[in-house]
Amino acid sequence: MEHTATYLGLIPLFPLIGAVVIGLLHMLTCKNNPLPEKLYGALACIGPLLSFFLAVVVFVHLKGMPAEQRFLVHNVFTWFAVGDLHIDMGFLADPLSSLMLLFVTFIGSLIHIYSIGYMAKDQNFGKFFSYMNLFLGSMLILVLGSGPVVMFVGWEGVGLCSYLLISFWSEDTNNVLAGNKAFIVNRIGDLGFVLGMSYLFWAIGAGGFDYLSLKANAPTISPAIGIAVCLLLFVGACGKSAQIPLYVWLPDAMAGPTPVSALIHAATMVTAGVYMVARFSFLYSEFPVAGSVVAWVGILTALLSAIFGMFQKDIKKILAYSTVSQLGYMFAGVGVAAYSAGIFHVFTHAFFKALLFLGAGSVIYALHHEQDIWKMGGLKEKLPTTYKTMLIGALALAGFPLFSGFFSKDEILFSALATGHTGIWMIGVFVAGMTAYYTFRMIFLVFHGKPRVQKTFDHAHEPPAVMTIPLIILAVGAALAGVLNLPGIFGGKLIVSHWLAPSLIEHHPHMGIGAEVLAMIASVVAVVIGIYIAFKKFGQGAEEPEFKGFAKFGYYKFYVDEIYNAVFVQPYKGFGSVISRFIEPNVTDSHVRFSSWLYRKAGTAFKVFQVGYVRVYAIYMVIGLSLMSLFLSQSIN
Amino acid sequence: MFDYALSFMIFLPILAGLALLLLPIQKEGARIAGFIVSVAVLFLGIELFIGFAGTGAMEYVEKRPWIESLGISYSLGVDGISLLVLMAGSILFPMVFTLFAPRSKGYYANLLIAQGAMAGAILSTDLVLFYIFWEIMLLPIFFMIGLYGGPNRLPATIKITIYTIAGSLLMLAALVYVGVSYHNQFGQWSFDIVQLSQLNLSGGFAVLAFLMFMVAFAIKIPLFPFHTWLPDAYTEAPSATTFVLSAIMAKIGVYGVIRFVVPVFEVEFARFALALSLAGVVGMMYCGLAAIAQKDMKRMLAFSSASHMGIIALGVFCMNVQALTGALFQIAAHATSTGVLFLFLGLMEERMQTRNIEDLGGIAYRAPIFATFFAIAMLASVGLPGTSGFIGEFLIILGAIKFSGFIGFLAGTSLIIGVCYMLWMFQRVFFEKSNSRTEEFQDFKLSEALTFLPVILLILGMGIFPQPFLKRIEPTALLQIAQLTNPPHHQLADKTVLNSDQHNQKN
Amino acid sequence: MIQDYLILSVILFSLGILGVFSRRNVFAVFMSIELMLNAANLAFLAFSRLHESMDGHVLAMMVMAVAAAEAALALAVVILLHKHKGKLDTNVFSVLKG
Amino acid sequence: MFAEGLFIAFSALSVLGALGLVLFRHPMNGAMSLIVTMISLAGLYALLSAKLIFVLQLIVYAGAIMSLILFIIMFLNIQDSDLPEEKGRFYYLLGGLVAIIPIAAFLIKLVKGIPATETTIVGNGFGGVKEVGLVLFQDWLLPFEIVSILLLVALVGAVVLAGKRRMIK
Repeated sequence: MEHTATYLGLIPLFPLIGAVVIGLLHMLTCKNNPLPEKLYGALACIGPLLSFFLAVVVFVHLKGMPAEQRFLVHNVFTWFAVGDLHIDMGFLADPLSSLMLLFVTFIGSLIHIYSIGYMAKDQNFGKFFSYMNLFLGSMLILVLGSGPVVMFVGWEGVGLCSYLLISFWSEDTNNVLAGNKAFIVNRIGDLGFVLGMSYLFWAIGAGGFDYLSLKANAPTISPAIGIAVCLLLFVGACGKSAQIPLYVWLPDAMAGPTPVSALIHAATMVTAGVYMVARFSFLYSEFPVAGSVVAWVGILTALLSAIFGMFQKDIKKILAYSTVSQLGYMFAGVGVAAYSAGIFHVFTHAFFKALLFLGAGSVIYALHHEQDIWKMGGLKEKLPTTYKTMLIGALALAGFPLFSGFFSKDEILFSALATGHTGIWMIGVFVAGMTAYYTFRMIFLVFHGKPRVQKTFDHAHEPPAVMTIPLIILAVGAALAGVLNLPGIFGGKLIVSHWLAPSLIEHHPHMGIGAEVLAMIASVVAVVIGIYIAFKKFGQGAEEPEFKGFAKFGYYKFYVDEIYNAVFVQPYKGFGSVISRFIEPNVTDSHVRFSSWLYRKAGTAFKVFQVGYVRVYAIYMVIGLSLMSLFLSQSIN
Repeated sequence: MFDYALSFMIFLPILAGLALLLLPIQKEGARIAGFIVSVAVLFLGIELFIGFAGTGAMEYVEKRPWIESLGISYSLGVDGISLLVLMAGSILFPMVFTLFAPRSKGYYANLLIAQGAMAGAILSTDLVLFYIFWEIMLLPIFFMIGLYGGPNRLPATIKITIYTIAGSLLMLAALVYVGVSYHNQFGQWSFDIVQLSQLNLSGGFAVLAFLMFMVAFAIKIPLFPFHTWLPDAYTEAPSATTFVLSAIMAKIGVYGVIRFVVPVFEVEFARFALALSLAGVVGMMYCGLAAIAQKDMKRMLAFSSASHMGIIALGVFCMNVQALTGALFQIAAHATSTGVLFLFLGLMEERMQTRNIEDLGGIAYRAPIFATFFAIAMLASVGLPGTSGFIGEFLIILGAIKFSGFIGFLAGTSLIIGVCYMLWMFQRVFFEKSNSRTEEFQDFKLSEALTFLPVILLILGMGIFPQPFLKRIEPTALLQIAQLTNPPHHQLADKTVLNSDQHNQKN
Repeated sequence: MIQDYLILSVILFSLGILGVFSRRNVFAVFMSIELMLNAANLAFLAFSRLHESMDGHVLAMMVMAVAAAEAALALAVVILLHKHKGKLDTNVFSVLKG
Repeated sequence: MFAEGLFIAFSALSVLGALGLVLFRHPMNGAMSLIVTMISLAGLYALLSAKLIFVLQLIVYAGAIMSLILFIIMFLNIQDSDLPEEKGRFYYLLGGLVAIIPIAAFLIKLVKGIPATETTIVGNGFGGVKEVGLVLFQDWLLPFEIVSILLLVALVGAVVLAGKRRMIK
């Protein structure tokens, strides 16, 4: 088994090879004789499945090791080394990354399979799978990277794939604009990441710039630098994981194909920020101030996007805002130093949100790309499997007791309460109620009541098995994943938390069992109230209301996009055109213009002497001679 | 024969270019001849790269006296500073001959002469020799833009020529000052850079001379605010010439700063480093912002190129080994990414007779191979990890943070600024709906694809395995930085004066 | 006294220059040039006499030869000018005007 | 005394002729006064013992070149209306004078520095045809040949220029 470490390099390599092979095949053949979709589908699934298999092998291997030494490092080659900076292309498997590895490859594989059905008959079928494989490879690099720089490779790689896949149907300008927005906003976050990495390097990076060395050197960092690094890295996380103020790209990212939304913009990529904060737990736990900032930003994001989510009518937008909201929970979790709770929520969220997206995808597929929930209704008879699985997903998302979301969310809220962040806890409970409300609003409007548009309803049909089987598998996960981290009061052993413990630096706060139960009851009550209100309003079938007042404000997302557009985008463009139209020719170029003007003016001035009569030129000559003579006469006597 | 490899790299293209001018050859023949010569140079370059030991000192040295009374010698050498610049030139040059419809033989002759002169400027270790090649370099550029350029080529030609000549004349004056100072301090003439680096210059004249050198190089780089010739010249030049300008000639400006200014003016350089690095980042941001407002794709790429040069220059001014190595690496990376984008653009222009961004669209569907190659070069240019662009940019930002947090932050904004205009352009040109013009866009011919394939592989290779390149640069960069942080001592100078006194008495 | 000859030469030469300056008539200008040549000749001969060497004489002969050549060409030009413009005014020819 | 008297007379005449050349409006008058200058210069040459040049001055200059000029002037049949107005020529004259005087003063100052030498006639055939001829063909052969080429070129040039008239028509 000593070769297990060398598998680490192979895990991201398989999907990357898949991406290159599929990409080349597609690139060379798409114009003249496109290859059959089955070939692409098979090729595309090989890489993720192999990676999943290796991930299991690595996981099993780690499990066989003593808890304190559970890490495998494989440095494939020296990536670059300049001066003190030494970056290995190295991969690290420890409990944290192996957990991420497992579910990323698992869900990734499922979504690849699902996509074969969803993307059928698309003319760029091959391109889609090339990008998907590339994404998975990058995500795995992100997860496995042994240091921040290698992580950054994956970090940017997934951003690129996100861009490519959002603008996948690129003939529609809106899709491309959404892609641009995603990439640019991500890049703003990346700026924070790069700056954070740089400061971190100059502070403690000379002794090795990988997590293990950094962890060892972390206590020597000065508080000012440490907090700065934490906050800068969090800016990066905000960009990638769609937190205030950089969340705006994620709802727009729904322009991509639905499997993309499920895989990238719900289950895996967007949680990278949470993962990164957990990876740097050795740093964040040193500086609780930075952690509090993270937690507050997280919970406020959760609140804000829950408000937006209540008023949306596009099924994918609702899910997108719920994703942002859940990401906010995760940050609240890691912010209050409950890293394992945050990561556990990442884990459960991956299941139920992927499930919900894929279910939404099935609905959309069945209704021929209709996404407006006010044009659906009564679909539970037409799409029974989709309905059942989505209902499980919705219950998990809402945090209904005993479903996976309940345990993970509750763990976070309880940690917040226990560490004294009462405000965060209160908002969190409130948002839990809102989550339940908007989730079930969606479920009721889509599946219950009467069909609102008869024509699309009649054509609706359950999608093929290649799409429903992943739904069922995910539904099982969404329902039961919570069991893995069953807290003590349910007789569980917090398996995930214990598994993650060696990778993370956290202390489990303890309060009396009574407080724990009370806190749990509070959130359950909130959830039940939320579902009840949703049922009251929409359970019996409702007509599309006119948005007024706050609802309208919420539907238009507080006009944040418009404000950003007015405050950042337009001034940026305006500044650009001012520079190129005005400043460049008139100010920057002024020294050149001035000297050429001077030459021209001097020329015009001296033109007076060029009368054109030769004898006048002779006079000039004689005047010169005469001046010379005057001068020379002085020197002779 | 290998002892004279450097001379071959310089004079083979120059002589071939002159021969082309004299011989009665058709344009197709000239093109093939040029290709053969540049491939020969490429092989020499690869041999050189493999044989390069990376000790930090000059290698493949050739030295023979030339104008002995003034201590000017014909001396050539390669070290970590010049290696990648040279390689970028020799690897990318053959492409220029294979792409595009054939033009007149004078064009190819000029390209060859430009190649030789650039190699000469890169390889010279004597200041006067460098100056001579530096000036020769401009000549073919003048002809190529002036004779074969776009509709507004004449103002552009005049601007670039006068601008750069003004800079070079300043440099000439400063060069004389340096030579005379050396003579005053050591009692003998020399323009060899190794000997000049022992100079102790101080006082107002030293600052003046330093600024004159810097202006000359700043114009060539071009550093803000001396970049205004660039958009015009890049836009009007034929695409292959723009490529040569952007990929190689601009780099020689940066190279000149590292090779000749830093060793001679250590004190002044350190004193002005902050201001200069500010010029670098401001130029980066300024040109990046200007790029987004361009309608002409070539002009946009021109601004983008200027923007990147700002970052590269910043790497030189940060005075630490990461930034300097990053800048030297980025020189090659930028040549393979942004430089090559000009070639892509040239092909597009040849196919569609327009480079107006608004007239284009939907090319990704018509020409998947073209779009993929273009996208890879573009991503390298915005510094995506895994491509060559990332390593250099990351090292420069890292070094800039050490130098000054504020400058580092501004440098970091290049991550955002670059992406904004590039994506904007990519959206309008490659995505969206195709129109009647782009409907018939031809994908790469086999020959074109094969021409670009090595570069694309190089972009990825340099991004994934940069260490073979960095390993060769780093020792020299370390030496350079060490010299900057501890300037040479006076004792050394006294000793040399003694020696030269004896020398004088003998005469 | 030799000086007197030389002074005379200077005076004649100055008058020739004045003629070139002040006249617009092509013939007058041309003849003023002839005058200047003669003044030069006078100086040659005076110096020749001073040094009692005959090189000056030879030079004077050559000046005459040049003057003859000049006369031939200049007069041809004058005729051409007259044919083209119908005038003898040097101000008519001012293509060099800036 | 006699020689001095001659010198004064000739120099006065030559200066007067030169003045006439500068001042007369009609070129014919100018040419006539130039001839006076030429002839009196020939006399001065004789006083300087330059026998050959004296003769050449009379034959070539006063004779050949001047008659050529006169011939052309008459050939063109110049009327008063053909002549330029030359209104401002006295201002030019004055300005020129101001410009010239420093030069002349400087030259005269130089000339004064030359050792005073009497201009008595030198014997031994100084300036005779044979002596000048020997100097010409021994020491000055190459310049002489070059001058001959110059004359040839001038000849050809004159022919070409004169021939142009037909080409224009």
